Amino acid sequence: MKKEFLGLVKRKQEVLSVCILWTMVVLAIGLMAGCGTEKAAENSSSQSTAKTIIVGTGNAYEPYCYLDADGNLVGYEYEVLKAVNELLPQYKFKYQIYDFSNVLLSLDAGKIDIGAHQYERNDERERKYLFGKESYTTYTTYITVSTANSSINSLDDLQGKRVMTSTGNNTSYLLEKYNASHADNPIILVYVDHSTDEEKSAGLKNGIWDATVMTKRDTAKLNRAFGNGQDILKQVGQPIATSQTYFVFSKKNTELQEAVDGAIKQLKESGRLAEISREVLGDDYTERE
Amino acid sequence: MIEIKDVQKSFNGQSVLKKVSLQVEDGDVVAVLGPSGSGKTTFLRCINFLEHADAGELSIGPKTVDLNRASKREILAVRRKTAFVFQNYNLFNNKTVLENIMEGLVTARKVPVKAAREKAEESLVWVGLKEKRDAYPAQLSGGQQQRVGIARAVVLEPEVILFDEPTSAMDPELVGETLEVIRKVAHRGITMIIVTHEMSFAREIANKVVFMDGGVVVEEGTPEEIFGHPKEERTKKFLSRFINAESMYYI
Amino acid sequence: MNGVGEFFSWSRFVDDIPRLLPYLPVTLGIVAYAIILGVFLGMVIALLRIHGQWFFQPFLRLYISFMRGTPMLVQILIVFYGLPIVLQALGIEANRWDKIVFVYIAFALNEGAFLSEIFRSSILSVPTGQMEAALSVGLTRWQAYRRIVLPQAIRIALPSFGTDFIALFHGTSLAFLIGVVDIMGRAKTLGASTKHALEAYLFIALLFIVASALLRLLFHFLDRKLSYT
Amino acid sequence: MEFNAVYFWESLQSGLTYLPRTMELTGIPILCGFVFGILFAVVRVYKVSFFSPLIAVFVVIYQGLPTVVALLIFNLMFMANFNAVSSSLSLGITAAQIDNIWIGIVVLSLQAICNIEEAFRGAFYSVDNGQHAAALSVGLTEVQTLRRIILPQMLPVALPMVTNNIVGIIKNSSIVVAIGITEVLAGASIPASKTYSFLESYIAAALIYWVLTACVEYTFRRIELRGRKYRRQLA
Repeated sequence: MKKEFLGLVKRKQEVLSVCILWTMVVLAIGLMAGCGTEKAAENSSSQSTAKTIIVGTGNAYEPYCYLDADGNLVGYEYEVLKAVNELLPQYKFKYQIYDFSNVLLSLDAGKIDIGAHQYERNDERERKYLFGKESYTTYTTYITVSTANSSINSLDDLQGKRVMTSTGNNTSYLLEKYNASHADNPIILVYVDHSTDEEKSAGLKNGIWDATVMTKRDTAKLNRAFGNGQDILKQVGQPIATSQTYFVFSKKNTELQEAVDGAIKQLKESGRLAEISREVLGDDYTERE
Repeated sequence: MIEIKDVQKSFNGQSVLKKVSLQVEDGDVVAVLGPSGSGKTTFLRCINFLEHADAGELSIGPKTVDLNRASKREILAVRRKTAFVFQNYNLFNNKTVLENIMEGLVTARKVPVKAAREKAEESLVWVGLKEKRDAYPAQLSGGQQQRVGIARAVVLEPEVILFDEPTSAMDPELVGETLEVIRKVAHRGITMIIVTHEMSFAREIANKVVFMDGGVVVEEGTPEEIFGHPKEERTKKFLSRFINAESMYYI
Repeated sequence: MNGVGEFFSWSRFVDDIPRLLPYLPVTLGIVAYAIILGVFLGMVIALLRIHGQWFFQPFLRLYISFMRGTPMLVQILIVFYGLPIVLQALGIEANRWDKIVFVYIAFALNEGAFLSEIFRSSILSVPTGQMEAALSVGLTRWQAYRRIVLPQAIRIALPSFGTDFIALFHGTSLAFLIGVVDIMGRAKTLGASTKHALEAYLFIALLFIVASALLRLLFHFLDRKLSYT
Repeated sequence: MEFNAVYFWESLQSGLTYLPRTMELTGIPILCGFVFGILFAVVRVYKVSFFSPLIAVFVVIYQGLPTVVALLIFNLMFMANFNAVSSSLSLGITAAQIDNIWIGIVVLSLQAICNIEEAFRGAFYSVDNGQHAAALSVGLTEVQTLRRIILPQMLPVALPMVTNNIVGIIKNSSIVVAIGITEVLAGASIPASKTYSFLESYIAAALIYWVLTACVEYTFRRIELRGRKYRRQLA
């Protein structure tokens, strides 16, 4: 018995080392395959003449780009791009989700072909990226404060106050520009890159931040979720920015940009874009607010 | 026949072995004596390439290797013809007694596991540790560990077994059982080179005694010659100190 | 208006569980890749550190020092954006690889550095007599390593390896910061779609606490089981 | 995408201006860690009833919690509940008056306390039992024994682990970007929000952390060597 056992132990050691070896081989192959899939997909689709386009979008910005209860990517950006892709059979859109601060960076790095995360134009961005010519949403932002706050009514009232924003977004850009010309008493910008909606509403309600800047529909969303039937946030003053959002491309990719623009134009003319907006966002935000 | 010629070795510029040579006939039991620091352990380790000699030659049978410029294959070949018994036993801590003895047979000599196990078990009976076959080294006394160490060397059936002060790390009451086993090895007619401080044991078991001091062989001869009529002054001085100490020990 | 009622409810907590658990394999995948590749890399580096030529040493030391001295988060980001540039120079187009591949690589590189130090010190703490004895019975150096020295070194490394393993497991929760949807990332996206992240975070906290405690137990058990003294 | 030295330099400068914040985020936790960590270790070694198991449970739970998760939970709890708690205790402070760096400091402090407690407890057990008995036998009190015999012997054992912990705390402090505290990492990425040169920012941040941790390791190695020399002289 004992002898058998010893033999078994020896064999077991060997079996173990063989197992380890194979696990490593399999993992290595898996890794290669993981790296290779995108390429492989590209190759096979180029045979069927549809070029794979990687779209980079966010995963936590409801209702534009987020994951539903089952973990699938859904939202306005996705629906619009799906409709665009239907009009452009020469392309096949694939989606990669990123944290907001990493989308444009990934475009820069060549990891993606289209950035879709409610991007507005500004000079700095246009210097580096190619913006679409056709907008697909209007994006009018207002100063947003707690309903209990009555002292803030305009941009100038924000001087010396704490305003929550995140790195790389257009609000930060505008407020930084404002600060550059009001260096004596600047707005205190608090950059929070990974905030959840809970943090936003709790932070504003409890005075962690005095204000932030967002669209009417985003404010309404937070009030619905956390207000228990009452409004906890309100918007004040004139719009901070009235702008449109565009898809973003890398500088040299004019061909893709023109194709997508053409498709958006078609969607606008056919009324399909407005329809998507009403379905997903609750109203038509494609032309004006 | 084993012949070691002109081994030289220095550590950090300090010469430890200065042209040491030794001839060992088949079946010889050679005892290497000498004060600590005389280079006897280093000499033994050079033979097994555990220490890299600066110069020297080693012949085992017809084959001769340069101790300084031996290739990897030559070193391995020498090691497979020799076995080593360590001062601090050096049993494989992660292996049982039986596995310790089988390791060299199975892995180095490619003996089939079944045959190796039979041989190992036989050797365990022989050193009187049959019941400890599945124990780990940490569970054994020093004397028992050294007996396993000897069994591990003997099963390899080497041309020569090198003993490096096999009993000097042991409690005194365990020395006897270990020497008994070494005696049994000697009676088997296996060639051995033993570095030891056990004078009376060396006198009893060896047919050739080498006295080393300061990195050179001072004197060599039969036990009667060295112990009975030492010629060199250094040998006399060394032996007198030891014989006195040993006889006192036996009182 | 009570703050707690507004932000925490047990029913949402329960609802979140089935939505989070399917993403646990993503987290475990990162751990698996990091550990297996890390053990391999760590072993190679440890052996190179002990036996390698002198000119390797400064590079290896620099590598280990960087991996040990900079935040994991920064390392993930640098691998994510920097590695494709390095690979491009070698003619490999890595930009379109899946995000998760970069996470695997980042964690494996980091693990490799940490494990190499653990392995190195445990290999060095195996008495030299063990190697000598193995050589004396005729084993080759490689055989001696594989059969005598490494098994003992692994045994010595086990407790530190356990601590490191738990730290790695915790570290994976950073992958969501580049948008990888592991269990942490899922909690964040759940927060976005349901407007309530607290319940999901608490569940993850609970999961990590229980898993860490189990891992500790497992390593404690292994430590006793593998003891040969 | 290529490496731009000018952007890198900008990021490095911007990151360095936030170095004091990182110092604050690591210095206070390390201080707390030493004070309470050693205290808690003593409580556990001497098995003080009630407190000892309490600390044991706390350590297991808190060490099981990844830093990010702890930060997110603490932050949310703070934002949602601080005002209610404050007014019920009539502290007269609102959440707005408290810099959120304190959330980071609290989270990291608790972690430092747990880690340093574990390191010191391990070191306590490494001191030979005979030392304790011998000290008592020559008439030292329990406190004298601890202060004059046990602590000096365990410090060299604890030091390498404590060094590791301190390096860990410095590195972990970067995770506070998850709740919007601006320190070295976030500071270094501020220029990038305009220029989108994040890679340069991250490398700049890595460099600052690297130098910082290397300094810590160097200092502690010197202390360690000195301690060892002292021990050898004694022996």
